[in-house]
Amino acid sequence: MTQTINYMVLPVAAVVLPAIIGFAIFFTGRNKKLREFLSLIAALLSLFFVATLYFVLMQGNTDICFPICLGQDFTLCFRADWLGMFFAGITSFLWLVSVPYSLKYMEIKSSDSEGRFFGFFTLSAVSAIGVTMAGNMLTLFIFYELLTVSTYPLVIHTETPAAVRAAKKYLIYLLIGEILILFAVLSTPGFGEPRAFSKIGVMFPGIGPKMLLFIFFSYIVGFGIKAAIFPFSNWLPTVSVAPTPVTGLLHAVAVVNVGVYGIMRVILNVFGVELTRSMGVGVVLIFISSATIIYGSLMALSQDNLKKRLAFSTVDYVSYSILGVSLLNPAAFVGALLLLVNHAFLKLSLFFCAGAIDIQTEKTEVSELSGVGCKLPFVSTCFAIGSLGLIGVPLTLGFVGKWYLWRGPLETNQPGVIGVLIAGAILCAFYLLYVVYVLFFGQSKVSLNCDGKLSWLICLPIGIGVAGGAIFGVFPKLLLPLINPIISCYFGG
Amino acid sequence: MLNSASSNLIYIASIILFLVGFYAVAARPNLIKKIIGINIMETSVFLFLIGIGTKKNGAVPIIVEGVKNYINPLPQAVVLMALVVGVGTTALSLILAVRLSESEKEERQ
Amino acid sequence: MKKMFTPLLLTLLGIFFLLAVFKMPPMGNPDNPTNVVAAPRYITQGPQETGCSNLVSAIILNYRIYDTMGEMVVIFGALAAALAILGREHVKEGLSPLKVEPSPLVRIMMVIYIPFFIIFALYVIINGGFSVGGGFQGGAILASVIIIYALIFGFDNAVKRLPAKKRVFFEGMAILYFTVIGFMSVFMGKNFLDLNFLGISMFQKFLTLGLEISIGLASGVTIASLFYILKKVERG
Amino acid sequence: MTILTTLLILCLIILSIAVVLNRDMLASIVLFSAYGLVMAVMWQQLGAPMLALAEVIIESGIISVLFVVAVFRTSRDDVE
Amino acid sequence: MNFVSQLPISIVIVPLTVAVLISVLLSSNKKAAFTVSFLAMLFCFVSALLITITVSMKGSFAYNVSGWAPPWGIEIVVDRLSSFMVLLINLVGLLAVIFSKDYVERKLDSKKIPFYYVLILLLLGSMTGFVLSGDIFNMFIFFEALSLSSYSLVAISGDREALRAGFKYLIMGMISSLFVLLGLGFIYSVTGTLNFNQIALGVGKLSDFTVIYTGALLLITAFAIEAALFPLHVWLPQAHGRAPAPVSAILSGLVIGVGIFGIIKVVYYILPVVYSAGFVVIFRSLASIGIILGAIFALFEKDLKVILAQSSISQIGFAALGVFLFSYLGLTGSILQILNHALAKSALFFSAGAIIYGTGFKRLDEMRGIGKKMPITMGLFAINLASIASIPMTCGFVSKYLLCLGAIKQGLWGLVGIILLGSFLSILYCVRIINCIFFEEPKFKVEVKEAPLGMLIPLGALTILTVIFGIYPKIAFILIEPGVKEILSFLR
Repeated sequence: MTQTINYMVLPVAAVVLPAIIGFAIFFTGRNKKLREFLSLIAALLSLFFVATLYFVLMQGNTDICFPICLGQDFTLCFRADWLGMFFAGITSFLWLVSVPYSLKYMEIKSSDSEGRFFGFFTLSAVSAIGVTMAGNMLTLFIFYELLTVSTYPLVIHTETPAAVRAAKKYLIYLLIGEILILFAVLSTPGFGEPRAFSKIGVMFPGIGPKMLLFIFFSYIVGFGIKAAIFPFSNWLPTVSVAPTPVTGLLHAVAVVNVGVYGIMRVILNVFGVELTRSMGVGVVLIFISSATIIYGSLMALSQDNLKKRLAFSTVDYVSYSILGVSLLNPAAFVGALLLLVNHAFLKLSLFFCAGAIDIQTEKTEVSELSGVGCKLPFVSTCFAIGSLGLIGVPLTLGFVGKWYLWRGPLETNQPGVIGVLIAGAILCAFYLLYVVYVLFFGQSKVSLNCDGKLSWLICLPIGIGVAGGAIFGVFPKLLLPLINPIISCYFGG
Repeated sequence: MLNSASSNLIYIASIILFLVGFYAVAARPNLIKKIIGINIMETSVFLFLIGIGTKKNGAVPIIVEGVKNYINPLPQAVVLMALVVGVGTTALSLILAVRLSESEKEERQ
Repeated sequence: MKKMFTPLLLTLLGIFFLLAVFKMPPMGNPDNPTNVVAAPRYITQGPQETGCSNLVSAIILNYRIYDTMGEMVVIFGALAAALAILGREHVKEGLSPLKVEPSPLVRIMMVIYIPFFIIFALYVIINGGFSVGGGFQGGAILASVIIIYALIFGFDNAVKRLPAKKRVFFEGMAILYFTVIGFMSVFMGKNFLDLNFLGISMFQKFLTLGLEISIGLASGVTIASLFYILKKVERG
Repeated sequence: MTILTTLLILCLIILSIAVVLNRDMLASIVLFSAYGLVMAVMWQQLGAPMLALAEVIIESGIISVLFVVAVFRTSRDDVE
Repeated sequence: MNFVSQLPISIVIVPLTVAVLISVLLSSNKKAAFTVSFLAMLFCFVSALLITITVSMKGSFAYNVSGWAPPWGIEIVVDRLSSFMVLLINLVGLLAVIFSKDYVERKLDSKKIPFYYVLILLLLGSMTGFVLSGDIFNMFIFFEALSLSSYSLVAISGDREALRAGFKYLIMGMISSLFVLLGLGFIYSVTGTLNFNQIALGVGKLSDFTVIYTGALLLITAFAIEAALFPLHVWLPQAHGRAPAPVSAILSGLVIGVGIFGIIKVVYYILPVVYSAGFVVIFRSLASIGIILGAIFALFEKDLKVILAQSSISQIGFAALGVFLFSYLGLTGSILQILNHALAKSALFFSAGAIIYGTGFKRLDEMRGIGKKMPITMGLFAINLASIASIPMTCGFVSKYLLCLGAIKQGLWGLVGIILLGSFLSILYCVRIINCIFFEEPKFKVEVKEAPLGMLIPLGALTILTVIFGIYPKIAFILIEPGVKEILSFLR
């Protein structure tokens, strides 16, 4: 009995304890050492809990659920299943990776209100994990909105007019999405009951097909705004004015992944694969995500600011995963998950590289970076490897993921999608390799005032990110045991 | 209709008075005139309440030997108390009006 | 806009009221609900239960005495608000001459009349329970006496006769009296303000008389103070 | 409905309109106290002598005096 | 039980009597005035707590003042809802009295201070009496006392704007109290009684509902003026913006909530056959317009306290909307909204008062970056703004959530849209304030320091309650639910 209690409480602890630490960070004030210590501890705690939960899941306890009843139709529920834990794992691991980087970065870019920054940084990471731990749509929504609210001060942190404008844009985009989601959640039957997530999705008694479509699309648009799908993707490049750790961890990993996660939950758990197929909305999703891929790549190609370019490539890359989900096909789904992992690791390290270059040379435009490669060899090399991984050359995770993703349209013979994939890959190669080319082979017009020495706190996260991408690329089997249960759960087989 | 109108003449009169007072409050500029309008409304409402309390050939509600049929005293009590309340509010509003107009005079100077 | 708005509003209100008025039970009809539901008990048992042959006083001073207390609170609140906004009237040293000196005739008549006025006021106060009259009317007469005195013999003179220090006690007295007998009845195990908490009708009559007097004095003096405050205002 | 009541009603309405429309505040206050007197008579007719007494003292006595004082301290004419 | 049964009357009488005592004995001693009024409010708060606990355990009870049963005497009804409101009133009142000490010391001239406390006590006591009374005319009397003291508290500072605001409020308020009187006349003329339960019985026997509709509409209009519902809100922004900060906290947190409470009583006890009533639609649409307009005005105001006042209009519109949904969820949501608004808005006005106390700043652009100078005050301020903006984990989210859910369950999609849009707009104006206070460089010259402890304690207490009710709303549900069920049982 005590055994069950123990692991039932785990999902709550994984959210609550780091959150408490995050609140504590606000009051550290001048005490820098304590702040760094607390930030690390929070990240370590959540990673520890997530690892423990994985261990518990491995043992075959499928149903780890902790409902907190607060009233009629108002039940918070924390739950750990394979899909959620997959995202939680990515987020918590990369959070831990990015903590030392952000500490160093903020130290270099000295600002007076670091307590605020790290407090909200921890809180937003925690709420991103909370979304993945949510056991019903209500809890999911609550943490989703908390994520938005707690990232707002991070975006606006530099307090420059550009930052204020960006933050307002960010907030308005995401709030509109949340209102749609709230509406959809409230009109979903049984959204607030303890075990609202089931394999086959919830029943919609007495809701006409039109209403059903409306609910579905308000879900999709609501989550899609966070995942930066095509018409609503402009906020993502704009918020790249934020400090690099924020752009790296939150807007390349946590926030967009949460968006994709929400879409997966809606399709797999709320509506269920069968109902989604029968509604025939997969085509629309495929169209939207393909449009996003093309749009994102073209915009990325036209950007000169490095971080903006990377942000648009995020827009491009995340919708590969949405495409993989919306094909409603197990192989493509595997591809989607693999590409998510790949993107998370590599995009994080790419952003960190951009930040390192910015620290060393105060250069943010691609055209100014010519010849940085010889000055900052390590960073530039990591950038090159990361770009190759994202493009998906063989022996990288990108290759494996795309290979799985290709099988989807081949099985369901949708040649248009194949075309989109080819085009996307080519464009991706262009806009990333151009940067690499400039880094290494562009002759340096301006003399760069920088020494090659970077603090290991900066280099280590970059290295880990790239190494992760590479390792998983060589041994994709390391990830399959985490993915197969999800497939067998939702696609049966 | 007409029959009830003739029997409810008091009510109609009080409604008319109420509207007249309301006009004074809404449309007259002078503060004191507004307060007078409120007083007219007040008395009209009292008239209405007393009219509710009346009773055909009922005696004044003061017990006298040998009289059985008295007017219902409750509305009169209500009106009496409301009258007292009205005095208080009227005095307060006059004081506010005086203070306000004096400060506006200061403003003009 | 406003010129158009007001008549429109008035007509709407008028129609709204008249519609209701035509539907109301005919006036003075003996079997109206007003005469059937609660009234008979007041009329039949009122005198025995309260000891007031004047039914209106019976209701004010016994059945709905809580309302009377609230009404006293309102009067007192008006005074407190006046004091907060304008402050007490202040008397200059040495009597300030009136703008218009009234003719000696008026002064002499007033000197003769005022005692009778006061006696009449006391009569109305004390007699409220049994005939036309009552605490509040008497108090109002008292207040008008004070106002007349102030108008004719000069404001400062009147204030000197009844200075603020003395008035303060009267102003609060009614509510304090209510509270005291109310909590007495509570301590006797009855409900709040149950005048008959001893079960002796004579004592109840006595308390009622005390109520009349306190209400009368309090309201009279309060109205007088309001008049003073309104007459003399210290700026700012 | 006696003739007297009807007359009183008419008188009341006319007086109130006069009070409202009169430009001179002092005059309208005097009219108002007259209105109070008529109202008192009306209530006496309806069988409420106590209220009539109170009305006479309050409306046409004290409140009118307060009004006069207030008018002398504010403005005497009522124009836009 | 006997002891507790005497508490409801004493909780009304004690503040009034203490007010009289202050003005009679202590009219020149402001320290003693503060102490006495603080003790009185402490007593009231403790006994309100006792009443609430007793009622939630033993169920509601009635108390006949002066021993006469209705319809002859006056009845004090202590049911779950009124005891809840009483607890709220006395809690916020106690905190406001504590807050006032430092504030009035600096902002009011010392001759007025004792009478300030007198008026505060009168206001709180008459509010309690209004909420507890089960008799329309008694309600009217306390309504008069309540509004009288609020006018004078608005105008007490004596500067021109405050006087104008107070006079406007006074005219509206006197008309509203006349409406109450007229309406109870109509109701009395067909039911023959003034007691709420008796009226509820009598209305059932009626054949023709015109008169009762008229009376109920008049009462609703009157209480709507007090609660500042949409077309009748014109007095509110100035009055709440110009009053002293603790007074605005009471007015904005409690008085308009009490107005909504009055509307609830009238609607559910007196109004017959609501479902056939077409004007429910009118009321709903008016409340929706109020929600939207208040939020939009709040977006464009300059003065911080006026912004808060405008947002009060919008927030109280939510509560009114919940009342006119006539469903369990709607009513619960609106009462939770009253609770949330009382807590959060009072705390917001407290912190605005703390800014005014420390720096004298009133306009928003004067106080750029003040969050860096007084972090504790402004941090609490931010939490309460989050509650107004209905961010999850605060009380505001729960109430709006329930309202939205109720609207969806009844299939009123338009109202759903209105509620969502309203909360969106409220987030916008809250973000505007937050940006201005936290994310801008301080420009002001004056040297600013943290608010004194006497101001931080009430602020902190309210904020803690907001967060507790937001994280664990079950407490509020336990208090409210049976009361809501009781009231819904009156619905015809």
